[in-house]
Amino acid sequence: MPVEKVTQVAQTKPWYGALSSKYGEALLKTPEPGLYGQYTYGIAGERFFREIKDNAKITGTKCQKCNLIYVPPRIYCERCFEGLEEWCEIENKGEIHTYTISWVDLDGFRLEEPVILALVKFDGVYGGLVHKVEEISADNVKIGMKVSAVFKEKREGSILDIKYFKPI
Amino acid sequence: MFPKVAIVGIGYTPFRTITPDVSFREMVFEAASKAYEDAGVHPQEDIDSFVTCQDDFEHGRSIWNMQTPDNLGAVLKPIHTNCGDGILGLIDAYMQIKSGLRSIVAVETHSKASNVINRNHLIAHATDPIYNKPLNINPYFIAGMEMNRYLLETGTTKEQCALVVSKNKTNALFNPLAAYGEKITPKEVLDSEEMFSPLKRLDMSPMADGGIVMVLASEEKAKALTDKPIWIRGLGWCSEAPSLETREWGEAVYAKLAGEMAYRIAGIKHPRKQIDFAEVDDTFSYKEPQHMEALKLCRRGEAGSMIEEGATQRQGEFPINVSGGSLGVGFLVEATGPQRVLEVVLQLRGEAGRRQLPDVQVGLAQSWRGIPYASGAVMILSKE
Amino acid sequence: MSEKIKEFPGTPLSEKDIIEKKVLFTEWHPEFMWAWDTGIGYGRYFAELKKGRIIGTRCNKCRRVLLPARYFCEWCFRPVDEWVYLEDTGTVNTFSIAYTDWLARRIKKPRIPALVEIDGSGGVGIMHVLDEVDPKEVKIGMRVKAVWEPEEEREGAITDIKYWKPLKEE
Amino acid sequence: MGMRKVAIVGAGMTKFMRRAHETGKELSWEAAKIALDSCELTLDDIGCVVMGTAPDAFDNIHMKGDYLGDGAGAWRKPYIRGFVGGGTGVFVADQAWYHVASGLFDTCLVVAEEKMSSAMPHPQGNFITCWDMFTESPLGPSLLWFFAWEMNRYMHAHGITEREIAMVSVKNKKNAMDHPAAQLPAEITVEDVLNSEVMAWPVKRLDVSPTSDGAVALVYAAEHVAKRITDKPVWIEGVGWCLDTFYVGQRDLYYPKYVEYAARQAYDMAGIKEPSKEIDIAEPYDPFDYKELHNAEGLLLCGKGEAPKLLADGVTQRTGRQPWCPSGGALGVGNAIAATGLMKVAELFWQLRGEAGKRQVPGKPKKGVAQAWGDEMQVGTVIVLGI
Repeated sequence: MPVEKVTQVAQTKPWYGALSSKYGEALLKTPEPGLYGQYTYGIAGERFFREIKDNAKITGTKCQKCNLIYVPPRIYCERCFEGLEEWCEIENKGEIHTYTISWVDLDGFRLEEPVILALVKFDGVYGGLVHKVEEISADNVKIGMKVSAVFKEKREGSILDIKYFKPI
Repeated sequence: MFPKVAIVGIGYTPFRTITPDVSFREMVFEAASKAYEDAGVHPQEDIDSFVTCQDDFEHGRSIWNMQTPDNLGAVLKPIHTNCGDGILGLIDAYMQIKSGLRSIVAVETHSKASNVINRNHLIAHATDPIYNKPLNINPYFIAGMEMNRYLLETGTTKEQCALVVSKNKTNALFNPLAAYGEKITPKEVLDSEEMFSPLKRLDMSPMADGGIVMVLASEEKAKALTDKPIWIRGLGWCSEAPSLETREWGEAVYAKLAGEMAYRIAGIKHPRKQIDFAEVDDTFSYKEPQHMEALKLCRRGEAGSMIEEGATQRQGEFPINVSGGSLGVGFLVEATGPQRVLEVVLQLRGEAGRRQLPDVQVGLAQSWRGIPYASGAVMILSKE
Repeated sequence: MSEKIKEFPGTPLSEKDIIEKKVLFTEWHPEFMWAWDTGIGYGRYFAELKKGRIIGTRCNKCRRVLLPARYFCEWCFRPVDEWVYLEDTGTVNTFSIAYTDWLARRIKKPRIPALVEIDGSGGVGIMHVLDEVDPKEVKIGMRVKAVWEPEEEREGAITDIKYWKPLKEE
Repeated sequence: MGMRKVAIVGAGMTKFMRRAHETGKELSWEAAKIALDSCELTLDDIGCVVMGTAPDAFDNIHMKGDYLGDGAGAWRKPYIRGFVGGGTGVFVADQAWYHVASGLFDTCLVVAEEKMSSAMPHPQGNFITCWDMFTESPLGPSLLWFFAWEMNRYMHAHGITEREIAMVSVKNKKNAMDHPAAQLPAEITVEDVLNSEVMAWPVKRLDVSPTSDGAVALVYAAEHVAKRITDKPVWIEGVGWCLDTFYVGQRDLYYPKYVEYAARQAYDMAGIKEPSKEIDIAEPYDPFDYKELHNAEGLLLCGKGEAPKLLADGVTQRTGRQPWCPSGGALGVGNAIAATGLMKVAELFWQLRGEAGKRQVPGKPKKGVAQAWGDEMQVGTVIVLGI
């Protein structure tokens, strides 16, 4: 005869756990350090972000075989798998390929001011950059709109060195 | 060489918003017990191999795979995990049987989505750590961007997407397994809060818990086990570019290529004519028309009008998501695809109760991996 | 063709490269949490630990005790038939003396993790730690007894047992 | 049973490193590209891709299989990521086999990647999120507890000494001296191992393999295609995998029954009756030195508790009758979990083709077995190759 199932809500009790900087606190009940991820930029990413950091320039790599320029740059072509070694500079002038207006933040709370997020594609480039769009109201954003990246003054080599994209 | 493969047993729990009465292990046990009973097999004695589908962090565990054998009665048996939608598990089982290595394989997927406290952070953790994650934004923006581009390229409207929500939630009222059945008007959908414009709150499928287990068998075993095998006629799966920057935004390329592969294997030239109904992914409302077009159930740009004309209604000429889809049943994470296959099996067996479609012979189930990736799978099943 | 591959690709970095920021990198501190449903078996197991008791379940078909308590027998694949209280004494099945913690950091006082076969279970072990014993004295087959947290501090968790100490048998 | 014959026709790998500059995608591409080049195929020739990569917690990316897709050559292709914890590397070799054997595909690219250095503060820390979240993780266990328990139990059951076991570490690190991609090749002595710092008795620092970043790739082809590509195909003759119960207290750790069950599947399929005689080379999984012996017993290469004697007699040296881990194994080449499993399969491929260079086992070996182990002392994955 099977043992009894849970039939009372009062009997249920979840067990909490985390994978966060509060890991130890939540689970081991000690102020332990947390687990986190550390990601090197890789061969292509290193050079791409060095250019952004040092020269505020967007660069890409070119696949001769497929005649594609990758932004973000890659050391390989995802289509033909050839190694890519030819680098080129990309003009800081792109076009909104698609966008959304996000009314919710990462924690799920509603934002007072919505954020415009877009995929910006550059002329003749396979790929683009996903980033925020500012200096324009949400009602006026359009797919196809020309935008350019606004760089920070003090740059560290990160996607956040681009503050946002703004309409040209 | 290459025996035919059939689904010979299905087991499932109802899909609920929360399931505090059972652990995920007990939930899987319930679904598995039902499936084994349905197929008339014992896991230790009869089943050759087991497949589960789950991502580690869905459970907050680093190697979730280690917790799988006991729940399926698969201790000291071949069992493995595929990290992807459950249809990949069915495909995997299919290949194991086709190769001649196994005769009977069980496939398990389940969702305990209610146990994840902050899903946004979890999904953000799946985005590219160098180019996307540092923006620290809610990852569902990807759906909003995709919807925007899709609507622009095809001329599909928000109103047509709202009709999908209304249809699927109404369908779910007829499905005793579904958690989100509601009589809801397209206007209510359009009036719901803006989330990731043009995506609104009711355009997004809410989460649900539940477990699904299926037993697959080779032709010889299938005929011995059951008098109502459901045959796998075609299958396909595909990954589009994982990076947000290089993928196609207006078109579901993964579904198109997976569909082409499945049609090729099944020998289907005219999907709309040769298939009777379909369960396609509708994680977000716009995904249903996008996937209908990718699967060639209509021409590109025509899904919206097909929906408006009522062709995809339960009583329509080509019913889509009679089960209620993700919008009506709830998003079951990796179990989403198997829920579609489950519906197709129930319909083909004639066991779909009040939502039973008359005279159906061939059905299609399709899945999408979900935000932030662009991969998916297709499976075509038939009675004969 | 290993012998034909002239140069294996790969660019090793040293820890110094990271610390001195010779290469670019980014970090992400995930903030996600779970509330796992304990369900039928573990729900009762924890409730009993809070009361200072170890409970398992028994399958009447294969006559095995399942520990930690579970709702179904994985071998017979059927629900278990009864709850069984077990002793809070046991035998060390195997053990280690750990000088590092879970983050691979050295610790001053070594911990003694052990698999303890619980009396009454027919030799089923659970993971726990030993204490009140000189690490040199620990042996496989040693008899041990649970040391519980005071009743008011128990919260229905495996840590309600503080540790296991040697059992002096008369 | 009349199964379709499947061969390995190409292999490639990256160096194994403690920290790679490359991203996981780049590592995958480097390995996959070399594998394709080695058999003069292009991505267009590949029907499907199988990815093997162990927990998401290492690369620290949720759904990392999907993330790695383009690097592994999966762009707009059928792509599956198989996963059985630490046993993944050899499992995906099995999984790729049935992709081709099913008749759905004529070629398959299988890639295994791991970038453990992304897991901070230490890759080992992530194991705390592996164990049972209810009854184990709250005790703060380290990965080493389990290995130490198992090693202790193994030694206790057969009266084996730490000294006997340490020879595995000496052998494998020395074998790795000849592997150009190895991370930790070294000439060490048994005394070095015994005197190295105790981490979790009986496990000492030199008993343990390092954490690594790296990737390995293989190219599979069906018989009719393989014969066009190469005149030296290496056939996949047997596959097997098996998982034991999750509950560690219900297993006796002294013997890996799950490895035996997996091995028996593979041997049956390959028609091998006496593995100890018929197998020419073995690559048992050796994340810890005792593990090689433990796993080799599971692989039925010798009786229970007899592995240390074979080791002591030199049988398992590269020049011995049945070399174990001629590559250098996880202890010498590095332990990039899934990638290490597949590295073992790649090693067999090179050895059976006679292309292993300085590592070449003498006497034209004809049959090899590779094995990986994983999860909480639960998984055995096995593949048998032959020419």
